[in-house]
Amino acid sequence: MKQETLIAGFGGQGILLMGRLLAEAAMNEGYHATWFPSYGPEMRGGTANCTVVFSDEEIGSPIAGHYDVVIAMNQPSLERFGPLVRAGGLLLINASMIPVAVDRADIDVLRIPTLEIAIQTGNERVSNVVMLGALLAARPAPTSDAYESAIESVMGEKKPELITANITALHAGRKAAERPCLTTVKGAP
Amino acid sequence: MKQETLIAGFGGQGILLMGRLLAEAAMNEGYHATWFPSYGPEMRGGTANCTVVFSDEEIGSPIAGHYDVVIAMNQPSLERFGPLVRAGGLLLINASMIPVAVDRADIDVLRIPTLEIAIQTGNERVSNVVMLGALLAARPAPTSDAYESAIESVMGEKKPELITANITALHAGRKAAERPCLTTVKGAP
Amino acid sequence: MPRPLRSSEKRLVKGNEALALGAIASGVECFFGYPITPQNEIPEILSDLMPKLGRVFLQAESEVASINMVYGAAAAGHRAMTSSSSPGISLMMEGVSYIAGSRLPCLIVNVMRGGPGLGNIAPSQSDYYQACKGGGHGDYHSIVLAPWNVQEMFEFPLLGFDLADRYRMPTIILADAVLGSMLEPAVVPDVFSPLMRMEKDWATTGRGTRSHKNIINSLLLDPVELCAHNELLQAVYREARREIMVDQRFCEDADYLLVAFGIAARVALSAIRLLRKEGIRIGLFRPITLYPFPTEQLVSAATHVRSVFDFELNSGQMLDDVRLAINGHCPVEFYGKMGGVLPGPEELAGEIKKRIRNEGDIL
Amino acid sequence: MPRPLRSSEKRLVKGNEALALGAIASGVECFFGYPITPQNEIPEILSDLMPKLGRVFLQAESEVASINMVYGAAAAGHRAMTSSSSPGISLMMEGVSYIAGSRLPCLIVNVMRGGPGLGNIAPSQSDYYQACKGGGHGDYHSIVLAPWNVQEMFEFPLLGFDLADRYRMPTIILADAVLGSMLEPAVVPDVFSPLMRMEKDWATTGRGTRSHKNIINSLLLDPVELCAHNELLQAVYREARREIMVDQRFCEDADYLLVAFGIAARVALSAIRLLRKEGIRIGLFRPITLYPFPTEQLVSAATHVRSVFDFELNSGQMLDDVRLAINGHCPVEFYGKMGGVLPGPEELAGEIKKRIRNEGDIL
Amino acid sequence: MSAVSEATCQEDVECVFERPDAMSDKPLHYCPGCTHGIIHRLVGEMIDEFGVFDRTVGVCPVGCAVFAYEYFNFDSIQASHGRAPAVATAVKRCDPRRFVFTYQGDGDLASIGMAETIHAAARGEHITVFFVNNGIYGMTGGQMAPTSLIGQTTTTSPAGRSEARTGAPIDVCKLLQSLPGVAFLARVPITSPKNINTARKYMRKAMQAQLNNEGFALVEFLSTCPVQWHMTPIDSMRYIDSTVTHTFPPGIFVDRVDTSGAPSASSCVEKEKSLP
Amino acid sequence: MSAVSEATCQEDVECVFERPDAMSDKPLHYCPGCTHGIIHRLVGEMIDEFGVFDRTVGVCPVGCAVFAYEYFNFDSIQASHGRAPAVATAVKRCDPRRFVFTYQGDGDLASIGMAETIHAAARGEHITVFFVNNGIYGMTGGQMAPTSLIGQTTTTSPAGRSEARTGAPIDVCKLLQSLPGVAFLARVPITSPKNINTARKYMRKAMQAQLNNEGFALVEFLSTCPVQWHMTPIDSMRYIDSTVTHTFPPGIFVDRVDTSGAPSASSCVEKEKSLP
Amino acid sequence: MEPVKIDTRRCKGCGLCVEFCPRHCLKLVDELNPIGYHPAELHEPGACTSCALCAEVCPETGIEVLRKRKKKS
Amino acid sequence: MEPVKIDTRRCKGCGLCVEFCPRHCLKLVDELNPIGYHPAELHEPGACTSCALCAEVCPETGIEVLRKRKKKS
Ligand SMILES: Cc1ncc(C[n+]2csc(CCOP(=O)(O)OP(=O)(O)O)c2C)c(N)n1
Ligand SMILES: Cc1ncc(C[n+]2csc(CCOP(=O)(O)OP(=O)(O)O)c2C)c(N)n1
Ligand code: SF4
Ligand code: SF4
Ligand code: SF4
Ligand code: SF4
Ligand code: SF4
Ligand code: SF4
Ligand SMILES: [Mg+2]
Ligand SMILES: [Mg+2]
Repeated sequence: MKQETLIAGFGGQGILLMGRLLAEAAMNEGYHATWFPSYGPEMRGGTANCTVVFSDEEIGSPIAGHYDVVIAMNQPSLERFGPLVRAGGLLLINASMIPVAVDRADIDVLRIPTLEIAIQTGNERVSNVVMLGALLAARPAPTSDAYESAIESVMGEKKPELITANITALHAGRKAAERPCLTTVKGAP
Repeated sequence: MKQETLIAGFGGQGILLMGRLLAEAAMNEGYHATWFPSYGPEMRGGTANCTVVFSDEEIGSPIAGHYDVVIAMNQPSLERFGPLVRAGGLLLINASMIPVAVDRADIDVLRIPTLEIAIQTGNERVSNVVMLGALLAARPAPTSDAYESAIESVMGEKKPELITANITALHAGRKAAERPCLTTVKGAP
Repeated sequence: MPRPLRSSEKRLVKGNEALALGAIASGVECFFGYPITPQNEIPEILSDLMPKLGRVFLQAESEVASINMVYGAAAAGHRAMTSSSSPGISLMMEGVSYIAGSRLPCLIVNVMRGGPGLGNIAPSQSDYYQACKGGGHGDYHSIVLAPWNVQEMFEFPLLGFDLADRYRMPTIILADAVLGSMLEPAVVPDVFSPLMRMEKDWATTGRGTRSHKNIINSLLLDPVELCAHNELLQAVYREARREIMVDQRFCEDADYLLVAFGIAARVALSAIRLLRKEGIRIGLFRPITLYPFPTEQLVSAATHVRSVFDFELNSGQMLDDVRLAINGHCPVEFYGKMGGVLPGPEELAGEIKKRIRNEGDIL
Repeated sequence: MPRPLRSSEKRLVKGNEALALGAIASGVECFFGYPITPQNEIPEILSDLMPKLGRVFLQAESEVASINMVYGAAAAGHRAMTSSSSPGISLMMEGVSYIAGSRLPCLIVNVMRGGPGLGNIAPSQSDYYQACKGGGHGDYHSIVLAPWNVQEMFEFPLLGFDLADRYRMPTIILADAVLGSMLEPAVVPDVFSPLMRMEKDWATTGRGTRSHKNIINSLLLDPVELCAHNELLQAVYREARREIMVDQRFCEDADYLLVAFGIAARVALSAIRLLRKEGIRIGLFRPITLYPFPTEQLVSAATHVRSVFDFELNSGQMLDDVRLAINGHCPVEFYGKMGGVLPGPEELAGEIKKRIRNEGDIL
Repeated sequence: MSAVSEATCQEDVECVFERPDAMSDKPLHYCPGCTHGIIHRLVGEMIDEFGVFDRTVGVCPVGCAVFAYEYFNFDSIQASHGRAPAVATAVKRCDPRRFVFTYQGDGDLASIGMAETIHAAARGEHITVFFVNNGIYGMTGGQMAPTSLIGQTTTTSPAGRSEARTGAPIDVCKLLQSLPGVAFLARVPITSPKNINTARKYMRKAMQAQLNNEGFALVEFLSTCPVQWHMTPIDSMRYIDSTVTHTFPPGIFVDRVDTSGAPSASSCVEKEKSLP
Repeated sequence: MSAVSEATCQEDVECVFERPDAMSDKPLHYCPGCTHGIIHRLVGEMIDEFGVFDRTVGVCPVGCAVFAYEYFNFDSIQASHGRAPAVATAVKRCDPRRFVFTYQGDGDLASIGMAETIHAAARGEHITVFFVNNGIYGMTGGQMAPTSLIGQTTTTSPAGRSEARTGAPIDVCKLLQSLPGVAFLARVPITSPKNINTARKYMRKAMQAQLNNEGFALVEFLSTCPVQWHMTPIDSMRYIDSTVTHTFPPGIFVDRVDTSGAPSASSCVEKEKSLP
Repeated sequence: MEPVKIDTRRCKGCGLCVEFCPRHCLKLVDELNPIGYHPAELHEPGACTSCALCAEVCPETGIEVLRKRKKKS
Repeated sequence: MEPVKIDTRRCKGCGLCVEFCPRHCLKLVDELNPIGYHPAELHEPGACTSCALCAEVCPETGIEVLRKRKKKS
């Protein structure tokens, strides 16, 4: 079992945190895990992405040329990384920011209106964790528990009050992804 | 024909100039020639020495481990470089500064009271050229003419009035060396 | 005391953080450095922890000042370190040469980035020559350690200081932008034991009741003395060969050897797994000490292989040392990317297969 | 105009003086440097002549400033140079990496002295690694020229600038304390021809009527771009191999080859004369371009020899390149002295005879 | 923006504000509200106003403004960290007809580049320095600068800058003031349209100093770094006015510029202190 | 000299002047009449007088004084060119009980080491700097220093130093004066027994500043370089008094030293200007 | 004529123009622009005097200001 | 008792002591010392007041000055 995931978007969208939570959750579940970020020159804005690898074997490369999962939080990221999803892989699209469709028959594509869902949960800044919920729905590991304790330990370090909001967002995202009709509500071409 | 000469003494004794004149004289006579200086950290005083090589062949090394001629202008130089004269070579000793004797039977040793001779010529600062005169007497090349034109071109660059004084000194040194009785006038142990 | 850490239990740690905590655990007494990406977490963490532990943290005005502060602190007998990335390290070359010439132990961390010039902040290994061959003037060397995971980022400061002290020479930890920025589970200590200062009888601590004065100095005007001093240095470097460390995987039955260090060795390990799945018997030879280089170890690992592949994130710098070791015994092939591009395992595996095929040497 | 020089007639010239006059003859437009022994005559002479010729001389506040001034002047399209000695050159490593990364031509003179650290002011060749392998960060190279007499000290600035301009990379002249300080007859020019400024369409001269702006820069944040840029650099370095220069003497019938550069090659030549007198057929292989290194030339010169000797005034730095070229084809022996000791020809000849005898290989 | 301008600025309508010709259309990479962008535009305006576009060579620093060359249309050189004054010195000396300026941050100019700054000033190099003091290392993520205020929390002074440990903030204008090679030296906060206009006046002098061959000229801008200060852009400006200016009083420190005809700015620091 | 002293300084005879204990017997390598030697002796006297011998670490420069460690009996470090303040900073910070001083020439301190000097002063490092300004690069053979006088002929200013080309000489005391981290700052010519005694007073303050943890202290000595100035030792001293002091006025520039009890030197530069 | 042209693709929603407009004619919109910010908009064109203070403080040089010509020049 | 002891092996004949002796008791001798200089000598011991100004200015720390003790301390 090995999964190579790439998460990409604007700086400020909480991209790196998503990766961190995924890696932490994988570790909580006993996997070897690595997280590696990269960003543009801007301190705010600009692009940001990170690669998360988890595996039951010692991890060699923390980066990859192709991915089992790509999460595109904005359009440039979709354009750049969408083609790099392996056949049989998963592409998660942030429908709130990306109007265009993707036609690859060899992979699963889920469009999640993360912003709208986040607003529904009462906190527009948790779109990123909404998206993680979708990943949770679409892939067997890590488990919900592993994500929750990841959220607890990562958020707990800084602002404990955020834990509930994020766990709510996680499950809202999961539910949305389980009802795929919902996932194309907006902006489908 | 190749001659490797080392000239050594205090800084301030005109050591480097002696070497320069010898190299220039050798060049004037059509030899390949090199001159290489080395000195201690002091700007004034301290030790100074230089190696002059001339040869009718293109010169390889501008330095040597042993020498055909060593000119010792003070005692530390004699101690350090005296033993490096090749068998059959020549050791010129500045008797004005060096009281001790040398007993090497395999080389020629000449003791020249350079200061006294220089004073006799009326200029106590030309001891170095007096010593060159002794070298001129003891070795066939370069010739007297070559030395004289070396003195002219080197001194001429800076102070033309020194030319006469130095040519006088050269010949005073040459004469002294031709009368070896004179060369041990002072400080022989 | 710094925030307590969960003991002997793995947690996700960033490479730079692990290095900073490893430095503290190694008993570093003082840190002098100047900000530069991608190693900023190191000074940032130390700026917090060092004063709390009663140790010295100082952000220097430049890398030139940093390395000269390290020189001063090391001269006075302290475990002293600095950390920077490629352009900043280049500014330290005169200082490193002085440190090596004066036989001072210290730790220098280079979290390498793409060069030359300002380049970029992506992972690179293009300072191998500088670190291993002597980027400064003169015949000197540093011990060069190449970690490949976050756990080693934590452990190598202690190892590095111990070696530096044993041989009285600088140690360089050569990491890169990936190792510095990546998170990985690692065991980091619970508590930091109090400082144990080593007695260094040569150090300029202030004379105290010592019977003689100590001088730290690399000036030896007399060539014969400086030559003797250099011979001593060379003897020390020969001595230090006993500290050579290598990591070898899948080498027993290998027909091919893949040589790589640091982060490149991890890509190599993944590529090897891919290749082995296709039945290609290839092993990994990972030098951990880049200087002294594991020449004899490589010779024996390569005795029975058909060819050796060298993979680096540069134009082929360690390649010199690999080829010098192999010395014509078998073909040595190189693959590398420069400027911060980190090829994936598939790419590397594909390249190796192609070369094997080209050689008509496919099994 | 500077003082008139006797034309095409040999006169006794000091190496540093020859280099300074050669720089002027090469059309150098500006000199930036900081005093250091044993190269002080170079800035001293240029401080006198450059202003008289309407060119720029500036004593910089440091070597760091010097190399960055060279960077600026070269960026703006001028023939720019600096000169220093080992410790000063170490301080320039970041700047040299920037210059190479930005593809700027310039001339850097290193009159090497004993190291490491402050060392001494005696002749040495221990900055070979730094010059040839890249003392700064990143995958870059400079053209490295090694003169061996005063005449070449005069001629190599022009050669160096021409090569630098042709390949848009820095040229380093690697001399040493002997070459800098010795006097030797050499031909130096009568008059200095007026400056001929080259048009450099990439230079930041000020935009004038050009249709596009020029940028001088080594920053390429995107790894793919920086990688492509590095590949361009490597391609240029391969191109530059066509400029390789070697001096071979007594090689036709040689049973042994003695490899040496710069001043060491002169000692080698004298030693060869001694050895030949004793019937030992040994030839001299003197790389003039140290980078690019004459690998193919050495391979063919060594095809029929029994063994190769390498003689350097260091711990064996060019030795790597010699061994990489020979690649196990025949034994490679090394003799060297560090710290400013310059062995005489007898010593070197004796050492070679001893090694030949040890090999049981005496003729 | 010229396309827009051509279409709209015609007939009965005139443009009262548009991007200077010296600036390119490339969007800036700075964080929202960062005043680097305003200072860039002022530089562009100056180049236009003095008509030196074709002979200008800009020297960019290492710092957030490292990409400044992207935003201008004239020739530029990207200098190594702190060495822009050395680079500019050479560019100017090799051809004094050029107009040469550096654009440098406080880490660049006052920390690693201190020697190059002082020496260029001491030699009276005919260059113009635009010095963007935001009291922090912006680009590398908010470390302490020599100009960070006492008590300021940064990533390398997490407990607030301590005067006992790191000394007082370095006042570059005060430091350079004693050097006879300096022709013009002034400080201005970029915190309001009024101050931006003052900046313009100082910059004109600093340009003129070079064109008159009068010596080294430097304008220090108190600039915001909303991201590393953890403040909104507007609060950042207020913070400069309310706090930063106590440590770094604005005004003219040296003025030896001959602006014959044009009214010369006051050469007294005290008078200028009343800026908002 | 202690052997002599023991033999002679006894009974009815007393030694009124002998070599300080902190100094070794090694003959100095300086040129005849070079005042480096006098300043060395003053340093030795201070170390004796303050009783800090066993905790002193001296930091030597690159310059004629590179061998200073040979002439003292306490521990010393030979720093790379210009970096002595950085070296001293680390030695002091790692153990504040030490007494740490640097001894630096003008090329070392004011040219290549400018950044390290300013930053050590700005941080208020608790170190003492003995700054030997002889207006030239002595060791390397008489090149121009940043402190060379206008018109001074040196090997790299063969036509005399030109202000237009190289700026005015750098006045280090004036430059550092504005930094709050500086506790003591003074300049004194080494040109007569009287001035040597003034030097002693300043040095005491500069020692005390460190022992009181008051900050950075620097004494600048106007020192002769007879050889590179091409003057006799005595003419060199006269030249300082008659000429050098016009460019570099002696006196105290900063004095924040608490010498409770001891009479404190005047803190006014003007008053001190009347030195010979 | 719109007196103020805001380049909404460059605008980073910093709010400086909004703050410094003496006539309070500007505001940030709710929608995100393609680079992820809430750009500024002239919501009271009538009140605008073309004083250009908004443009003066815009760090993106993202505002162009027009004005009716008073007399033919 | 010679009030002034000059270490003639260290003396470099710079003449500073000669110049600054208020009683003109010192001079440089004609002979060279082993390091090649004409060293200073106390030629008027009687005039010497043990004021130590000569020692104060000697760059070689080559002068030691003695004085008759006034009273037992
Ligand atoms: C030699 C070197 N050291 C350090 C760095 C890393 N670095 C990049 S920008 C910077 C500081 C930027 O601060 P400042 O000059 O104040 O500019 P700002 O970003 O605040 O505008 C540093 C230290 C570098 N690129 N090169
Ligand atoms: C990095 C470096 N640059 C240059 C030198 C050469 N150098 C040795 S001493 C010196 C200058 C000495 O002048 P100063 O500091 O004024 O001391 P002085 O000899 O006049 O007492 C220089 C440039 C060096 N050793 N190292
Ligand atoms: S980090 Fe600060 S200085 Fe840099 S662009 Fe962002 S706000 Fe501006
Ligand atoms: S060169 Fe000058 S400073 Fe150096 S020892 Fe000689 S006189 Fe003194
Ligand atoms: S031009 Fe003036 S009034 Fe109009 S929007 Fe801008 S700031 Fe407001
Ligand atoms: S000032 Fe410029 S960037 Fe900021 S909100 Fe207004 S238009 Fe947008
Ligand atoms: S002690 Fe005074 S009087 Fe005696 S020799 Fe010395 S200076 Fe002259
Ligand atoms: S001052 Fe000292 S060195 Fe000079 S002459 Fe007198 S005793 Fe000799
Ligand atoms: Mg800043
Ligand atoms: Mg000096």
